[in-house]
Amino acid sequence: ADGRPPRVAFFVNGALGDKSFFDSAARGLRQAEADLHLATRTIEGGYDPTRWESGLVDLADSGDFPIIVTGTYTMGPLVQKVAPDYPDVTFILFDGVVDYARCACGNVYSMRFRQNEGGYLAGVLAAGLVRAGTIFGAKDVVGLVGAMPIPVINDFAAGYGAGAQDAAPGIAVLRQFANSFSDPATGKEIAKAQYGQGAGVIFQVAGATGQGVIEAAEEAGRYVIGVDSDQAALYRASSPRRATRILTSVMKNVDAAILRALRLWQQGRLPLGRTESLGLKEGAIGLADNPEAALTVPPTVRAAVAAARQRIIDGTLTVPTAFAGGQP
Amino acid sequence: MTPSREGARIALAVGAALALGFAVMACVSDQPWAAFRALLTGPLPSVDRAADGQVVVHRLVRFGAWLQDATTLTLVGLAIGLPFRARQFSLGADGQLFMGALAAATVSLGLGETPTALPLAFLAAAVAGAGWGLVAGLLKTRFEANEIVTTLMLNVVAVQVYRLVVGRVLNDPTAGFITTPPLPDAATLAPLIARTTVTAMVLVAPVAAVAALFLLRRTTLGYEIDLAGANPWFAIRAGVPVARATALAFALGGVFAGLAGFHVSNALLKRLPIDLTPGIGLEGIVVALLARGRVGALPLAALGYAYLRVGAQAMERTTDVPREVVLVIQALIILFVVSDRLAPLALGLMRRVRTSIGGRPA
Amino acid sequence: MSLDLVSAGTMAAVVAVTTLRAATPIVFASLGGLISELAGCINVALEGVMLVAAFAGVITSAYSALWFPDAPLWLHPWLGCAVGLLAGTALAGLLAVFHLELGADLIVAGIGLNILAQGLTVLLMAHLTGDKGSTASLTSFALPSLRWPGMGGVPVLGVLLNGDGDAGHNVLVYGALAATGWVAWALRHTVFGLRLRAAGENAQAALAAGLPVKRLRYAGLLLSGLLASGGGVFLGMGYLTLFQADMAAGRGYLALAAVFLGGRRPLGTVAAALVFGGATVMAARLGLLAVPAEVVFMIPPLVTIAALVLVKQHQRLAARRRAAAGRTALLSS
Amino acid sequence: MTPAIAPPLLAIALEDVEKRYPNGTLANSGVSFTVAAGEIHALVGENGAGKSTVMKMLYGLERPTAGILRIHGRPVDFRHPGDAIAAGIGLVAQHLNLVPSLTVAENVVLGHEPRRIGGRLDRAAAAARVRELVEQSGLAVDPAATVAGLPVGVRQRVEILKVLHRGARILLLDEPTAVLTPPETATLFATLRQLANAGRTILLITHKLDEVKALAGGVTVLCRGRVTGSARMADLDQGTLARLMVGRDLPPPPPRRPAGARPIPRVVARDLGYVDGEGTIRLRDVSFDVAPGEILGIAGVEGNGQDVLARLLSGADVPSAGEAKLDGQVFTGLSARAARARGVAVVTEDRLHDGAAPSLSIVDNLMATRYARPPLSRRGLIDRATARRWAEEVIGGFSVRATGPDQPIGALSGGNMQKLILAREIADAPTFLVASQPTRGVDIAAASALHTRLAALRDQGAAILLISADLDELLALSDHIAVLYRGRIVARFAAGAVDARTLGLHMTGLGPPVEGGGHDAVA
Ligand SMILES: Nc1ncnc2c1ncn2[C@@H]1O[C@H](COP(=O)(O)OP(=O)(O)OP(=O)(O)O)[C@@H](O)[C@H]1O
Ligand SMILES: Nc1ncnc2c1ncn2[C@@H]1O[C@H](COP(=O)(O)OP(=O)(O)OP(=O)(O)O)[C@@H](O)[C@H]1O
Ligand SMILES: [Mg+2]
Ligand SMILES: [Mg+2]
Repeated sequence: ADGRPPRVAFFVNGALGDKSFFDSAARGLRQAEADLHLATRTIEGGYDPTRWESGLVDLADSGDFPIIVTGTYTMGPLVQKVAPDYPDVTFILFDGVVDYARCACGNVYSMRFRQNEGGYLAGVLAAGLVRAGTIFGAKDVVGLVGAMPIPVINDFAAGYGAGAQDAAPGIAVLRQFANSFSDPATGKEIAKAQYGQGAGVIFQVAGATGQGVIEAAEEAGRYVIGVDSDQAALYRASSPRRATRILTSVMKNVDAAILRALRLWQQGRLPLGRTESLGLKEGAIGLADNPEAALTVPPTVRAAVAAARQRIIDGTLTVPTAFAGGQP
Repeated sequence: MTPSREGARIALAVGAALALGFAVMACVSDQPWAAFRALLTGPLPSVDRAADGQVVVHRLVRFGAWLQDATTLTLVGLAIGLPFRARQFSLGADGQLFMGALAAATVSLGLGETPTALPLAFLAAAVAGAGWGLVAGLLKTRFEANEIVTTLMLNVVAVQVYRLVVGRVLNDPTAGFITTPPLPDAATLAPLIARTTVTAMVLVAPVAAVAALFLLRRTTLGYEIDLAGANPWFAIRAGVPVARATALAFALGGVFAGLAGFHVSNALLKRLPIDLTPGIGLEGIVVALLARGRVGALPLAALGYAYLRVGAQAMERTTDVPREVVLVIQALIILFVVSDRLAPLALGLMRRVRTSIGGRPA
Repeated sequence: MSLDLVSAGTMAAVVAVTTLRAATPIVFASLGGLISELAGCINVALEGVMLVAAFAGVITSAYSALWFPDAPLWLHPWLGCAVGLLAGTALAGLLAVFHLELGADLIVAGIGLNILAQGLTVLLMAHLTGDKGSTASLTSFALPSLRWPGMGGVPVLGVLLNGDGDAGHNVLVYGALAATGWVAWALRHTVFGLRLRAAGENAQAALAAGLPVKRLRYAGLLLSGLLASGGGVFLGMGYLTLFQADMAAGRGYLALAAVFLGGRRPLGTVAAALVFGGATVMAARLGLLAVPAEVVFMIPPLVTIAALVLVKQHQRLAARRRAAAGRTALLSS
Repeated sequence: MTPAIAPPLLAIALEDVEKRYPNGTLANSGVSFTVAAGEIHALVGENGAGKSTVMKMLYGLERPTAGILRIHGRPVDFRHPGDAIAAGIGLVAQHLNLVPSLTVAENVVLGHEPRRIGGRLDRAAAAARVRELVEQSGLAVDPAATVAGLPVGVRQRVEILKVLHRGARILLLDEPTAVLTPPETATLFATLRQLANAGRTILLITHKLDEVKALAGGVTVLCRGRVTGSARMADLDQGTLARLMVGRDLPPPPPRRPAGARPIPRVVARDLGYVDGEGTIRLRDVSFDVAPGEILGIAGVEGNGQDVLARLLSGADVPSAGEAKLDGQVFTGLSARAARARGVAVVTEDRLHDGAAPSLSIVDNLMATRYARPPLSRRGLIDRATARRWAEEVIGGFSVRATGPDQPIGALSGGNMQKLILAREIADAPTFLVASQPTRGVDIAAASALHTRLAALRDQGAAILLISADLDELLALSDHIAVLYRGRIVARFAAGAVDARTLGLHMTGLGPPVEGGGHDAVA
């Protein structure tokens, strides 16, 4: 009203720099700043969970931010607790939900992602490529390196396993967790072990840990599928050789989703008080295009991926999920 | 050193650290003054007068965060400080805290909505922390295993046990992240101040410090711990049960770390996520050493240190100063405050400069 | 049968070389920790030293390529290595100044410097690359690997000499072996080693013997920084080819534990470091089985504790046996 | 005024030297004295008089806060022992300064090591050098032995070899004989005389007047940081010297218990033996009786089992063979706590190591053996007020020079600390007191006070085992004396039936076989 742009706070329950999830969200906010003329501020809450609640309350209580963006399932209960106290503040919760039945959360909009659909496509691609027999030294094995066995990552994995089995029945799917989002050395060690067991392609769902997986792929001369943002783009300039080893990345377009939500909010059309589920159909999940690796993938495999994508969008294929009660 | 001189020394050190921190801020920030103000006044609530003349208190939450932080720090500081009296350098507060939190949550979830849940969870946390501390104590007294190593290693074990139990036994599959179900209301503490996380635990911390002080000054066990720390060979010849006192010092320290775990689980988070408060034990060491091993000074050191931590967070939230600068300033304060000779050196230098200026023949 | 033997041998060789690789940073840091510990200064800042060294090494190698595009390619990693070593050593020097000149408690100062390193590296990284996570957007270099030619087909030896990927071992892996030998030799056989140990064990006596105790402690801490920096540089320019926030991931503290587990002796320390390295490898490999990762991660600390207990128990039994023999002699005479 | 330039013949000259420690203690004030080149000069004075401080300044361990130090006429400002060593000064400090894990040879050459190319230590040359020094000085040591395992007497020799290795022209010796036995002392003195004759200057601190008499050419007396007298020995008699040091006449030594019918022994030890963790037999077949009101003296060269005996009799170690009874009840093998409960008390030989907690207050140190019982504590709660009151009483009653009961005991001089330790040990009126080296390093006035206390305890009916390297003390106080050699009792004497020379022979294993080395014959 006073002519200054509305201020948006983005509360990170951790730190930026994960190369995937939070960084992608931060990108979305920067985009919003440019496109929607909002003033945004990103606050890193650090890794101590006892400080998140007070951090969130502090933002809401300050009165400076009419809108607060935050993410992950971990923050769901906190938003649920804080939001009713601050009805004038709008909360956008991504990749997490509040229980609308149990709280007066009319000021909360939450969105969840059907990452299992992306995982499925990754599985089809990986298994198809391995079965095509063009990867030197690979056996009938694909791998997955996860950061931690949390539901979101298990969801990727569930889709990945199903996709691999559907594309290449009987293929072995290795799955292992590094127990950390930020230990690339361990990621590399695990990936080396999986490549050593003949994995042709590894899907890494491990945040910064995954960078070790990508290095291992380069060293082993095998392939890797990135996650959350286009990770080939990250290396395209700095180490092109590495970029060619990244077949694609399963995009979880948190940035686009947040941008969309903020735009809707500006237009007064944000569906507050409910959860939206976003997947392939909504364009929130997808595969990144990596021209360097495109030559590696035979047309038949590409066709299979495209077909699977279409069936999911059409609703003729339901991908298994790791979330209890199924993905909405 | 007398308390007032010690106070002056600390003030000087903190001042120097802040000055250096300001220089760092000026390099990375467009609004160094605002940042500096946020750092210094951050933990205090802001009092405004609304249009209708009513007084509105904003940001009480920061004040709460300060007290909450000081509570945890006092408790982990005690966990380090007690074994320290027996000249044992325990780094084990982390592990004991995890065990305490785990025990408190397990008991709370097991008992459910019963009135006994709260006291029993409190007790369980204390016992679990003490037990985990006692392990390190017995390893030291029975096997002479270096306590720095064993406590570090026991921390790793405790964290993994914690993750195993939270992830595979207590896990709430409907949560969407790895966590226990919410603890029953009967087992948790309600905030004393609305919209903050300040609970009755804020009173427990000073009581704990007084109890520790009483234990050390007034009980035979405390005397034994002091003597075992000051000169174990002498203590043994004098007939003091040194091994028992040393092991108990670890266990008693563990009680406080366990209570810090209770604070985290049943007062702050009210459920336990798989990743918990990393490295708080190290902060406990810092607080214990800032207090120079004096238990009575511990709550003060904790309050001071927590003030700066919360001020730093406030600075980060309200200005463009990034999180890492906060870490840098925190590190500078630690370094400067423990540098005993810094103040005398600086004063001596100043004096020399002054005499060299004033002493020159006119 | 013989094929089984070969594959079992290859398997063992793979485990051996991965262990060595995973242990290399810990070996470097623990040797550093040992030297300063023997000089009477426990170095808690190993973690921060590794971090700073890794950061400075990676950044320098990347910027070297930008600033000196015409320089030969092999130069950049070595320049990075040199600056990394220098930076890590400088951090250890800072610890020395705070402790020896300003009277700061070593352990707290060490913790403080670890926090400082954590903050500064990310701050500078964000400043230089606009990225707080890692330097993946920079072209940084790895130090070269040494590959023995003509070993390609040789079954077990090939893996042992040239690694599981047949690319050879990184020079710093050899560097760790050399450092082990040097430290063990220097501590035992040189005048410097003698003086360092004397200053650490009884500073009063060393001082009275006219030794410059303070200078020796400086030397111990700086050397410890140099060695730990070797580990840090390997993390960023050998093990991985990037810098990642907090990439030391507790290895500095493990190294400190290795010093004590190894009985404050060089070979024991390195053996303990290898155990820690082996444990992370084992965790990575066992993770493929049904064992929960948490259980696997409990193995190294439990092994450490068990080792401490068993060593003591062994000493005690030996003493008891000797005493019993002496008692027989006493009673029979 | 002192002349601006000292005559070149003076090896050491102090001119109006003042030393104030950072905590405010004025340890030396206006100290001036000189030592001629080639002289053996004694520095004497009561505990805390500032003697060691003089040595520390001359060796660069402390810097004077005012005044001038001259070495061979030239003013010096040592910042570091390295400077003093370079100026040809060597110090054998009061508390031995060796690195335990190193060998004798390594300790001796430390700081001035023979090298081989590449900075390598030349161990062979170091050992050869030590052998050479041993030959020159007659101080026997094994260059390859690790210092940790050596008895104190041998360590003292290593310290002296260290100084000789540097070729020091000026030797500073701070109470070097406190831990030596008469034969060792004799050897040392011979060496010192030989060194002085060869032109080296020796400054020696001692509390033993006969040593001053035997060795020194000149003497300087310090009292509370000031020089109260400086003289040629030739001009002094022992009484004058003692008065100078103490400021008053000493009381006569306490009278011995009148010989009479011997009561039933209070302490009966039979066949005590001990084997350590290395399997070495440290003590064997030790038997003795001590009657109430009797002092049994134990003589022996350091390292012949006295320390083990004291530990066995005070519950610190369990005997490998034999047992000892107190009033008919076995008390060996019990814990230290249990032994104390039976009425055993102990003054340990190294007061800083296991006789006190130097960093704690006087009260806390006094409480250590009685804190667990009324009146000092009830039901686990300590009564601090009572403890303080008691400590004040003790400080007054034993004339301890201290600022108050809260002063850290480590800040007291050795004699005062020792008074407090004895006060603590006799507070519960023990029936058996094991006193090891109760007056080691203590000045004569304090030693005399301690002797009076021991005699008083004896007269109350306690049995006392007195272990001492000071033969005069043993001869003055003991009713019987047994000599320990290589872990056995090799000789026993009644008081008055033996002199120091004979004891010394037995202590070094050279004595003629003595009748009645058996069990019951204690006299
Ligand atoms: N480092 C120190 N700091 C403060 N005061 C000290 C220090 N060393 C000695 N003093 C004090 O200085 C005085 C002189 O001490 P010094 O050691 O010179 O005495 P001394 O004559 O050697 O006594 P002793 O016969 O007991 O060895 C004493 O009062 C002592 O408490
Ligand atoms: N830093 C110090 N502060 C205060 N007093 C000290 C300090 N260092 C030494 N002293 C005291 O100075 C006095 C003289 O010290 P010194 O080292 O000569 O030994 P001592 O124990 O007094 O010797 P002795 O065996 O002759 O009785 C002692 O009382 C000692 O405790
Ligand atoms: Mg002295
Ligand atoms: Mg003395």
